[in-house]
Amino acid sequence: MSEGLGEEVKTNPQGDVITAAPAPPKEGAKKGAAAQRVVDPDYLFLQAPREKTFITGSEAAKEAIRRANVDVAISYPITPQSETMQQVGYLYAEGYLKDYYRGEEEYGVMSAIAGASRSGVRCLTATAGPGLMRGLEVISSWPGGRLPCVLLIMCRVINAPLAIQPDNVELAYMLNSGCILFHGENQQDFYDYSLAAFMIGEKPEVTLPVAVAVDGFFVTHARGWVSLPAADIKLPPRDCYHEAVPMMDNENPPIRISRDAPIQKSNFISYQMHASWQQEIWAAQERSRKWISRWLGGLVEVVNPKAKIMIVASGAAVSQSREAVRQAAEQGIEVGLVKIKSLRPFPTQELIEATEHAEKILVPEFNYVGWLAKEVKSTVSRNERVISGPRVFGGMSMPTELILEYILGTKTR
Amino acid sequence: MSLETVRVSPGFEKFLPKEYQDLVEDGPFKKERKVSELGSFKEIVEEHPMCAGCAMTLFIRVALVALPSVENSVIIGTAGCGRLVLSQAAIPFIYGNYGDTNAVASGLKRGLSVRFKDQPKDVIVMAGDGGLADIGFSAVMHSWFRKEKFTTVMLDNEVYGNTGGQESGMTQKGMVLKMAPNGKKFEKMDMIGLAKTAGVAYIARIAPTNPTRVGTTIRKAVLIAREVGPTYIQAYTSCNIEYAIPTPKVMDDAREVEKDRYQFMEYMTDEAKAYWEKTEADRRKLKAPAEK
Amino acid sequence: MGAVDTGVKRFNIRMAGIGGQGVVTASHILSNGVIIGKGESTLVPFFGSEKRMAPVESYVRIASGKIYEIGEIIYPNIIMIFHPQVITHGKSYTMPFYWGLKKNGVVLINSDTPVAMIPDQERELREMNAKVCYIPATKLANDVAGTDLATNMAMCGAISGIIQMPDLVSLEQSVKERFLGKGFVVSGGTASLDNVIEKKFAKKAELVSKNFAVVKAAHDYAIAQGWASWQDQRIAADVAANLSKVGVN
Amino acid sequence: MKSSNQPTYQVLPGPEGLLPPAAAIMGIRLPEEGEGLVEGRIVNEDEALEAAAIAMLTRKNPTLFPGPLMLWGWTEHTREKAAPFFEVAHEIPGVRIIPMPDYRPIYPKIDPEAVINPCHPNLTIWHNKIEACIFIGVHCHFANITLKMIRAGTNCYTIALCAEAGHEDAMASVPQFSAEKIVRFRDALRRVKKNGIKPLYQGKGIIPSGWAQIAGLTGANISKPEEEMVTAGAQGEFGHDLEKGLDENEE
Repeated sequence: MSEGLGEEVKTNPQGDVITAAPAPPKEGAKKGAAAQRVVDPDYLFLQAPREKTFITGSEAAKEAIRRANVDVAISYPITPQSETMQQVGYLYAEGYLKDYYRGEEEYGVMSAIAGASRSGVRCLTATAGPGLMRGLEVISSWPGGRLPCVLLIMCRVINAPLAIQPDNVELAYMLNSGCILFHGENQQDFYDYSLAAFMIGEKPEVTLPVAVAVDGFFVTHARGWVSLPAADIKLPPRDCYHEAVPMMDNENPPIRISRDAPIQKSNFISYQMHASWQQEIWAAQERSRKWISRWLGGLVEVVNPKAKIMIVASGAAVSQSREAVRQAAEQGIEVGLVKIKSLRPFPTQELIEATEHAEKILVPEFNYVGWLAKEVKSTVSRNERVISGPRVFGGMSMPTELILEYILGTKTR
Repeated sequence: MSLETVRVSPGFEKFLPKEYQDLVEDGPFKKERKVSELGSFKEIVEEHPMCAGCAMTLFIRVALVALPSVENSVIIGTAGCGRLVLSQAAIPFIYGNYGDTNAVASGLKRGLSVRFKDQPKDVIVMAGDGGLADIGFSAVMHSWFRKEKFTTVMLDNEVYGNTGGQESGMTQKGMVLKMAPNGKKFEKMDMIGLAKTAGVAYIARIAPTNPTRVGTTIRKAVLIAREVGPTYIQAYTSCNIEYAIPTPKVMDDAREVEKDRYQFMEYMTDEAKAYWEKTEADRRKLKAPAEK
Repeated sequence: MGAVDTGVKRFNIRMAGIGGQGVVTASHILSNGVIIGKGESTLVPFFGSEKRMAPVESYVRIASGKIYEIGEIIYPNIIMIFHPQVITHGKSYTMPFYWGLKKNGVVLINSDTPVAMIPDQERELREMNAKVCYIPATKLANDVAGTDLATNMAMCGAISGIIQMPDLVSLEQSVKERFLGKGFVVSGGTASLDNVIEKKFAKKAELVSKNFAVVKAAHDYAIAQGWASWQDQRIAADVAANLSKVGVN
Repeated sequence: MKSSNQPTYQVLPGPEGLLPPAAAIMGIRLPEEGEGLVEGRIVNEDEALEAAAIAMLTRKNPTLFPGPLMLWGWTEHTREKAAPFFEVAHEIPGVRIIPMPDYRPIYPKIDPEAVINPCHPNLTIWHNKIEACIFIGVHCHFANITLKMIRAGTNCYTIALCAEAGHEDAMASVPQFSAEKIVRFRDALRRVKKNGIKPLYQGKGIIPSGWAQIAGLTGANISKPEEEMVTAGAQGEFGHDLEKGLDENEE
């Protein structure tokens, strides 16, 4: 699902932040992988000393994977994701992963991830926009299969006409997939969320796939400050016999495993099994809250909690909102901000509490349909307070001035 | 290690239903069973909902007996009749999405290879002609081109049986079926030719007329896949319902079709041939002293 | 709980030039220079194909405090035009070239002489109270380094003279890192341009010093023109302009 | 979210209706090590064990449902748990042991006296009129879907003794259930009896269930099922008749 570029084009379409030439694995790099030691997730996420680096989102994801003790990664190119899985490929060449290949297309990749996850290994893939759409049939079956894999999503336009620009309407589809879904604001989040995703998804009471989304280009190809712990520590390996379902390795009971049991009987109670199965997926999402709170500091972050005007945003819209909050402050207007880190599970209670006092709730978004505004409207009381906007789409930037206009009420739609 | 999963925890023996007790005591786990012994021991296939007299069922029963290491095998299927039996077998069975078998198998096999370095794990795809040649075509071809080390068995009934009898790519040209009201317009897909092109290490075409031969073919395919590369068996497993074959005539039909267009055919790459000859020689050597 | 900085110095720069001029490289050097000088900066290269002689844009945010927002800059307060053809031949993704410029902004144009604009454009720039500065960047590059490939260096030097960020020491370090490496990632096209430059200069060190000489010459030119004083007059006006734009006072 | 306040939802024996919500969705949180859940409330472990003990001793047709991780001695760890499991069984007069050997949809019909299956667990509960049961050694996913279906359609008091994090959908649950904790549960059974809880049934021993067990394959000390056990459970409390649905195999 990548674009063909004209012959005359000598550079990547995204400008020169992209690595064009593969960096051959350096001698001694293998040592780097071999020298890594397993540490407690609490240490890696919360306690290990960190150093600031100025890197792209793709590089931040790479640093997360370097420390994630991933066994198998499967890639397929699509802009703006390709950069990340290429970097993961270099990690494989350097010995940080045990297997890695480029799959046939996203349906095949997502299916292969399902197979790999059932074998008991820790696995990873990433996609963007149209690739996510192509893989969605399979991705939607991961939660029911109780497959704790990690999917990175670099949001990109999915509607015709074809475009590679950031637009996160694809997350509207992910919201109902049953996957745990985080939406990172910046490069730092992409590192933190991606790494924590493995441990959260693999908790026995959770056992679910975790998707970590960021807005393409804005995060993947731009550089930002990322605090990283040392590269010589990594997560414990996947502990597959302590999960919600048996592994398909013929090494653990029962011997008859049809883990994805087809509904074979035609009476209400076997359909009820499917119903109960679905309820269990969403119940498992609830159980992940504890771990999201522990490792990502909560499902939300609140800025200026007492402000009468509150912005609710996720992903890159949070960054735009922070600047709008600053600009508003310069004009003597206090504006608050609720950053939603986790879209699934959704921070229902947190959002109600953070906005209960607000007179006006703005929901800026990078998509046409306003999926977050719909979520917010169905969550808060007196939802006439919710102004669904501003919104930009099709890859447009969101000027902070636009948010300011909504804050000041000079614009409401 | 894996046989531990068919070991009953002390004290629970008498609380297990009889079929499980039989499976533990008289199944293919403690002792390797031959195809010729079929009927004299507890098979891993339990009661299933397949149509009476179905050739596919017979083929699957035989194939499951012939697995070289049933306790180290995992089977992957997709929507279709075959999974109705496979999901009742005492072997881990993955029933995924439509047409995903060979992609799932690729990931599974690689994952198992990462985890079990010294214990070969056999991954076998068993799916229908629709699942493999139509909806799963891309995944099948790419798994072959990538030289993924697992076996693909096509249960070719030349029709979408489970959805009620629609034309598939493997249907013969001219057949009038649902969704082909004027007869199928193009030839049966040459999956065997495609397998050769893709470099599949061992390819066989077979009808279920000779159970022993089905057994040796399966065994060969699984062992070669373990060591050399992808293997493919295309098995004629008629649908007596959609093709209106009277139940007592199912094997007659198999023999006729075999004679006409489904002759037994085997193909091996040089590498597979060398491996198989060595394996057979080793086996004879091992057997020799015992026979004296 | 997060915190939000207020009262920061902030420049939002849009660079426009044509493929091969090193516009994106200039944005990296400028941005990295600010970071070396302990400021904050982010950049967004134009997401499109960069064909030789085709229009190119790049965006840089520079601040004395934290930068939150991302994405292309739609309303810049500084515009850098690397080639007069951007204006005269319309080699630009933004038409007219100053579209989106905030009131009291700066337009820095690489041209030896003022570019002939249509009267409407001149009027609009006047109405926006834009400070238009002409810098003979290509001429400076040829005179000082003997190659027009250093035009982008002159543009970097001039803008640092105007906004006083980054300072010259940091900018020099940034130029060094650009050519001597510090994990600087370049695209294939940019790498081949480097080869051309390297052929002209015998040694890498000389390459750095010549490039920096261009930076400094342009910086000094800007100072000599008195462009730096723009800041004192404009910052307050800029805030006021923001306020009027959103309709409050 | 801090869950210092106990949620209002209670996890009680049903039948709760066609499709009750998952307890986790209703705000029920899992216990930590050293704690347990009783009817959705976090309590200390002993309290949870005693609640489970009382239910098993005083409700009709108590049954143990050992799952694959209990039945199959695939690790030393599993085999260790077998002996204390039977010690627990012998503390519950009139108990049945009905296994859940695997999770496949059993075809064509199950023998509800011999086996329980996660695809249709209530067939076993209804048929045997089980009003208290313990799941142990069932993978969490299958335990959860089973527990919800039982709560929906039966009046059975469910207990989940879980080797992992525990189960909100059971009326009583204790997490991290090791061999040592099974022994603690045996002690809890003894303790509540000593403290005056009068078991519903008399005597000692496991009631045979299923044709395999009834056929005399069992060496257990069989005490004759009492009349009351066979007729136990008001008819009206047991859910619904089976209905014919769509073609079972169509995809």
